[in-house]
Amino acid sequence: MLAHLIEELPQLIVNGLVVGTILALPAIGFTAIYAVLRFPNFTVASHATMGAYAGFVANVWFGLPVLPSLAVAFIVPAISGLVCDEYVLKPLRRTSAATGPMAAAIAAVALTIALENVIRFVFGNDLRGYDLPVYRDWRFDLGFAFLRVGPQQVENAAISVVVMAALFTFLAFTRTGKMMRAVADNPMLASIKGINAETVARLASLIGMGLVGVGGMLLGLDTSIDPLTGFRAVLTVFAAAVVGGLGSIPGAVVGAMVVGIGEELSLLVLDASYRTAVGFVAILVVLTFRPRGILGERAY
Amino acid sequence: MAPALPLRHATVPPLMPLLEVHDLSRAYYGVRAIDGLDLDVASGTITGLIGPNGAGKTTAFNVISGLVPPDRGTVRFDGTDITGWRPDAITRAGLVRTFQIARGFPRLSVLENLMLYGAHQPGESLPVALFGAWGKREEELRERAIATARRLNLLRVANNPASDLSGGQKKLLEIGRALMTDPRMIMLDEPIAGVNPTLSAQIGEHLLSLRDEGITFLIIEHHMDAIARLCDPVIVMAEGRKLTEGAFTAIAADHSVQEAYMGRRAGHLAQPSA
Amino acid sequence: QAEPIRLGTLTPLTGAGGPYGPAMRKALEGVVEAVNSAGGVAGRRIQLYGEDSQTNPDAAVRAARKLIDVDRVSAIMGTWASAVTTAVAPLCWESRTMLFTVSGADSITQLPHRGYIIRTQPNSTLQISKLAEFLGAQGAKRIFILAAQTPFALTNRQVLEREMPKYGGQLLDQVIYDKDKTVFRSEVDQALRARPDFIFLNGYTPDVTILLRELYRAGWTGGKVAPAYAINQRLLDSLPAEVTNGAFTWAPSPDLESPAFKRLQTLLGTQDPDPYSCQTNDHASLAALAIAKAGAWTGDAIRENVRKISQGDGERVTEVTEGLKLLAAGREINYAGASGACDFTDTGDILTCPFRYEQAEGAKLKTVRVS
Amino acid sequence: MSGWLLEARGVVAGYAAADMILKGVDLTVAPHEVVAIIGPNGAGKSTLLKAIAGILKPSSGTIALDGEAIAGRPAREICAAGLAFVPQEANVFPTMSVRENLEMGGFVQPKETRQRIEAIFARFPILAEKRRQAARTLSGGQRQILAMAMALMVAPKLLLLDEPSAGLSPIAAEKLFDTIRSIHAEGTAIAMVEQNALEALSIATRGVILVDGRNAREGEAAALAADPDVRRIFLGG
Amino acid sequence: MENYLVAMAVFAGLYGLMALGLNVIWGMTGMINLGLVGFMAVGAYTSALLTVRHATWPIWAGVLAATLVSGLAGAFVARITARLKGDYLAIVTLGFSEVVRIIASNEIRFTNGTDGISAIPGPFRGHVAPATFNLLYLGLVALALLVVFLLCQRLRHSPYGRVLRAIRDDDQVTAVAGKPVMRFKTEAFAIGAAITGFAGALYGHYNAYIAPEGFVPLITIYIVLALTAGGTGSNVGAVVGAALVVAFMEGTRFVVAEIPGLAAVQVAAVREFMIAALLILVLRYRPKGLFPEHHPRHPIPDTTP
Ligand SMILES: Nc1ncnc2c1ncn2[C@@H]1O[C@H](COP(=O)(O)OP(=O)(O)OP(=O)(O)O)[C@@H](O)[C@H]1O
Ligand SMILES: Nc1ncnc2c1ncn2[C@@H]1O[C@H](COP(=O)(O)OP(=O)(O)OP(=O)(O)O)[C@@H](O)[C@H]1O
Ligand SMILES: [Mg+2]
Ligand SMILES: [Mg+2]
Repeated sequence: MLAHLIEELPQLIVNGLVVGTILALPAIGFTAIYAVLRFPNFTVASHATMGAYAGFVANVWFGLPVLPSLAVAFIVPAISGLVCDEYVLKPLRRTSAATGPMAAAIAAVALTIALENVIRFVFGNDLRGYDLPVYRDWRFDLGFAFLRVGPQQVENAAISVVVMAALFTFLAFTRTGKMMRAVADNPMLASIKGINAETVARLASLIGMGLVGVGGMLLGLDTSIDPLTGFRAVLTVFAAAVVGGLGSIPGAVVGAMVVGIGEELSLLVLDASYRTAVGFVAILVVLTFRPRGILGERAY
Repeated sequence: MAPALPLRHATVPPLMPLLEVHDLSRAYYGVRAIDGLDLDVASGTITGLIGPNGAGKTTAFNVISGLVPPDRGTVRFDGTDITGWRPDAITRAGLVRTFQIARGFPRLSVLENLMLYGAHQPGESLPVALFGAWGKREEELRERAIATARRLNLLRVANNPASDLSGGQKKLLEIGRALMTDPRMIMLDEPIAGVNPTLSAQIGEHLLSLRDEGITFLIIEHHMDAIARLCDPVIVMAEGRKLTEGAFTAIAADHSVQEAYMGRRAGHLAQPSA
Repeated sequence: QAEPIRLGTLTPLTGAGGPYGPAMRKALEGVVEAVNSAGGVAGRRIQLYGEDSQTNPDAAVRAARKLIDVDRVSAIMGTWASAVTTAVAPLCWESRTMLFTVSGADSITQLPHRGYIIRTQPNSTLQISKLAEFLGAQGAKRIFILAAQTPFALTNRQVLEREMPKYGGQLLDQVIYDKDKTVFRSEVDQALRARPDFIFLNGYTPDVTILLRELYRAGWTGGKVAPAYAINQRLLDSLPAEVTNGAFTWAPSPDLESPAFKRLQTLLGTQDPDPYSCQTNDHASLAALAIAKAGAWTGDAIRENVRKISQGDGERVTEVTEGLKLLAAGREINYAGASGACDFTDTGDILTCPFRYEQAEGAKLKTVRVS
Repeated sequence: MSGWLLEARGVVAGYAAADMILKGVDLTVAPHEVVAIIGPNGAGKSTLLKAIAGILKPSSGTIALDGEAIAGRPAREICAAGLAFVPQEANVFPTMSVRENLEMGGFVQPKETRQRIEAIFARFPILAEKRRQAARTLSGGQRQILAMAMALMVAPKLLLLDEPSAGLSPIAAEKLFDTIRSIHAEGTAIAMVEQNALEALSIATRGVILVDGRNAREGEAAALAADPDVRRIFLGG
Repeated sequence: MENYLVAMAVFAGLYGLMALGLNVIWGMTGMINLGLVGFMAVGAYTSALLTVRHATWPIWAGVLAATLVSGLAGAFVARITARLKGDYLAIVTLGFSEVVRIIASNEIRFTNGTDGISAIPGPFRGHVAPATFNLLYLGLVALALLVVFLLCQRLRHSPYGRVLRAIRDDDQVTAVAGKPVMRFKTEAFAIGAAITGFAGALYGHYNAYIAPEGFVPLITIYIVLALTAGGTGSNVGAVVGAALVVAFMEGTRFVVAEIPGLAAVQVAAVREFMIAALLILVLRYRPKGLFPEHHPRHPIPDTTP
């Protein structure tokens, strides 16, 4: 039993990290928007899907290589996120004093259903895939166990970490970053101090949804592209952001890893079909000890 | 410049303390907000609590009222150790507090805010709410709330949601809510900061009459004339602990208190008026 | 003009069944068009009412209500998810509406449906016995199942466990996964640790896509097999060929030379119509022929007559219009369609049918054998 | 040109369309003047400042800052036009540190930021001590000092203060009023709402009394402070 | 057609019940509950297990047990999430409903797994014509809705409801007001969950079949949208909002049927788009819902001095 455990554990942890890296980018985008606009923008589901499709169109229809395709996967959802926020969600946030921030969050749920169906209308339900090679995993002999790690996943992890570091530095140290946090804290006071809160909100939606889009494309690379690509992942993305602490950029990454590893480790004791359930129980445990997530509710 | 105010209270004979705080401490990430605080509040007094900004007065209230757990120390109310009790239990034991930065129920109307604080409403139990009779008590509470609102000049806005009050009105509502309970003791955190002077004078009168009815007060305030008029004794806090305690005139004459807290002008209050 | 014959479809156009529903619907519409342009059934046009089951029993029940009560259809065709089929079944039999389904769970035909259900999908037991036989022939000794959590996952496992020894093989174990997850690395690891020589991927297209990619990454070179509805042309197009090469699929099938199948290929514009579309194509044909046979278009008429035109000694037809002509001429027919022979037991299950086995090679499916 | 730095005439404003709080208020501030605005709770003092600062759109009336019409323009433009406003409530950024709050206070004049922060830390040592602490965790009085200090991060033409001394200890209040005096001495015009009315009138040049959304009295600060009616009704004396 | 309308009215009524349940938890007390469908499932399964799978209790007893069990489940969830607020509570409750669904799928011996439970009895089903059964059930649901609605109204306007609304605004101050906040939160959660479970049980007995796949988060979303569109905090809003959502879901069917030249999947996409868009429009132009909550006004004596 113990030998069995030692043999499996390293691989399970690696696999958990892989799950985590896939969730991390959309979670960062989600939490970045939360950090500034203070509401859960559930359109991450459809914007991740949109990113996957945008990358698909760039890669397969126009034959672009990965990096330019990723750029397209950033730009299209970024613009869509901006437009959606400007015309649908912002007016609802404005009245939030009376209704609580939930009106905008709930409208976002409706909006994500609408967007998903726009995608379905254009592309149909058929499965798509990128025109990119799949690589065999690297294998390492640890002596007591074999470990396999995928090049694609190492790449995902690198992208997440770089994006997280960049965004974190941006929010913590740059003037624009501080501006964003000021708007998050108190939009009215921000405007009194001469900050253009509207521009800041737009910037947040733009960057946040762009990242979600890139995350969506990476998700598409590992899974499949169909109108539900983002939807299938959204609960876990939301969970990751919450566990890490809503609004905290490093929190999103930590949360993604915790959720990923937690679900994988559950395989040691339970059936794979209970993985989601264990994930949620793990979330509950984390939140019981840290009701505001692992890294609390801080924008940086 | 300030005219002398008549001191309405006689020096209070030593009574059994209603509230006893012993060695109370609480730190936030190394900042010792209160640090070995000892204080007693005698029954039937209006005790003042003054001290520089950041002295730890509000933190002391937070710990005593059960909102923040102490790192160390004990709080006894009416002989019972209430350290670590939940806030609602402490309130029901007869000790109620107000907030320095007004915190009402923004989406409840002013009157509802007041009525909520009323105790002994049987309609707050589920079966009674659904199937029982609570109208009579509700009527009493309403009358009382209206009287309180009238006294605090809030009657005009009584049906408005609390979020739509002016800054001063919110402070008034804070006081009003505390008055709605039938407490043994009320802890007021800067009740008249931001309240119009004429109205604060009236509130002061009211507190005195409540004191005469037997309610004990512990009041944090920075308005020296109000402290002078209402409070005896006065406790001075600094850096998380009690600096000194005594009658206001004595306190105000104390040089170290003047230096650290009162400054030139307030110090005048210590002198008998010309 | 005479009042049209009203038929309903309830395929999954959104939700988890989304990848399949649209083609199923198209295959149905093809039959209706063919019938109508050939003059309808006894001079009546067929009017098709389509609703989306949303792959959700709650939505499906409301949609079925609308089809039954508002559109007054005499048959509902093309339900896919077992939960959807089971949920709408009572509505159908209570209102005497025929239900044609492609759901595979054994439990469906065990419902007290009094003959109102016809299922064109072989039940799990039959399908898996056929699979076991094929795997045996491929020399598979040690089988492992990776299965999505579905109503047939459990039966499948039991049947395979029972059948494999007959062919000298054994079932090692099964991992049931949650098909809405994005990564199945550990599930694949679990399978590989059992050292199988064949892995059976018992899921749907989106999750089987992920599993195939993951198996490739893990360096898997052994055998892999999945239902034909999971590994379809769409899947092959979306993955690099080296990932899918060698994967087997199996599905109930007519003779591949069957004209019905050929026509469906042209209709759907693909070499490889998936088994579900083949079946819904037959749903419409069966309904039309049964109505023609009965000379009435109630659900009861279909129920009474569907077996009369699909099995027995009548003339063998594979095309609905041809069948209608023969029926009009007073002849007996035995319909066999794109999905197979379409012979049904009393409870509505498929009696027997040949199976077609294919293998992916260079992103195309090549038929290995039909038996 | 009227010669007023701020000239608000007939301002009507409120929070709900049907219910106007300000019913035609005038407020004028000359350059180099300190105006104290006093009145009972709920009179509309804060509402008036909000309307001037651009947080609330007046439904009628004119407001001009240094001759430039500002009524109805967004707050950030009014800020850029040279007005600094310290609101009565929610006047700091709670999760940002003291230092970052100050940086945001000087947002429109970033060049001066570093040097002004030093000056502020020298003037209010408590802020220097707490420079890394989140504003949310400050005591009530410390927060009030920070809010005031944020306004000092810019060099405005006009400073609007809503009850700056509320919650300050006597000695801190004294220091605050000294600060206001010295800002005034440097040439900045100030309009402030104060419940600490006697103190306010003692440093103001002019006083304005607002009651129920209307101008009730106006005059030389010393004269108002001495008026027995005013004392009785508004000053509690 | 009438039969269809009756059936949709039944669904609207059941959605309305759940919206009332959500209104107690979220609308009145401010605890976000994205796990609503989980309580619906608990109710539906309890009654189904007791009336057909593991026992043959009479329907009324099954429904009663369902109400109690889901109420207890609600109290349990309230307890374990005591310290959580806002979006953090949202994710845990959402998780609860997923856990319920996963258990229902996997504990096959107990729940029959993804096959679901069929042949759940309905009152007089089989003894009367289907159309009559439909009407009968509508009457039953309407009565249930009326009773629950009246109870909810009574609750809302009672001092109890005032405490709940106070907790929604600031639970710490409510505690300082002397109210045992935990007790209120637990009770409110239990009441809301019980109402939802009650609706779930009725749902099972109406459809005769339940399966784990029928209890997906989408249903929670619909109910949340219904309550928001109707007016969070308002019982009238909850009922009207639910009717509205069902009307949107069904009405769009007939509208999209008129659009020519679209593939089936596009029609389905347009339909779901329209449902979402209509709800967004309601929220956009009536952000407080169609029947905004208003706080009780009390008569005030003359205020002129
Ligand atoms: N949550 C917290 N985190 C860190 N420091 C805190 C926290 N709460 C209070 N403090 C610090 O503790 C000290 C005491 O604060 P407290 O609010 O008790 O002061 P106070 O005496 O009420 O002052 P004031 O008269 O200004 O209201 C202050 O220096 C404050 O910065
Ligand atoms: N956000 C709001 N929505 C609706 N009404 C409001 C709002 N804020 C204030 N009011 C109302 O407007 C009136 C004037 O409020 P204002 O804040 O201007 O008073 P104020 O003179 O500053 O009083 P104070 O000295 O108490 O701060 C009050 O009756 C108040 O109830
Ligand atoms: Mg304080
Ligand atoms: Mg004010």
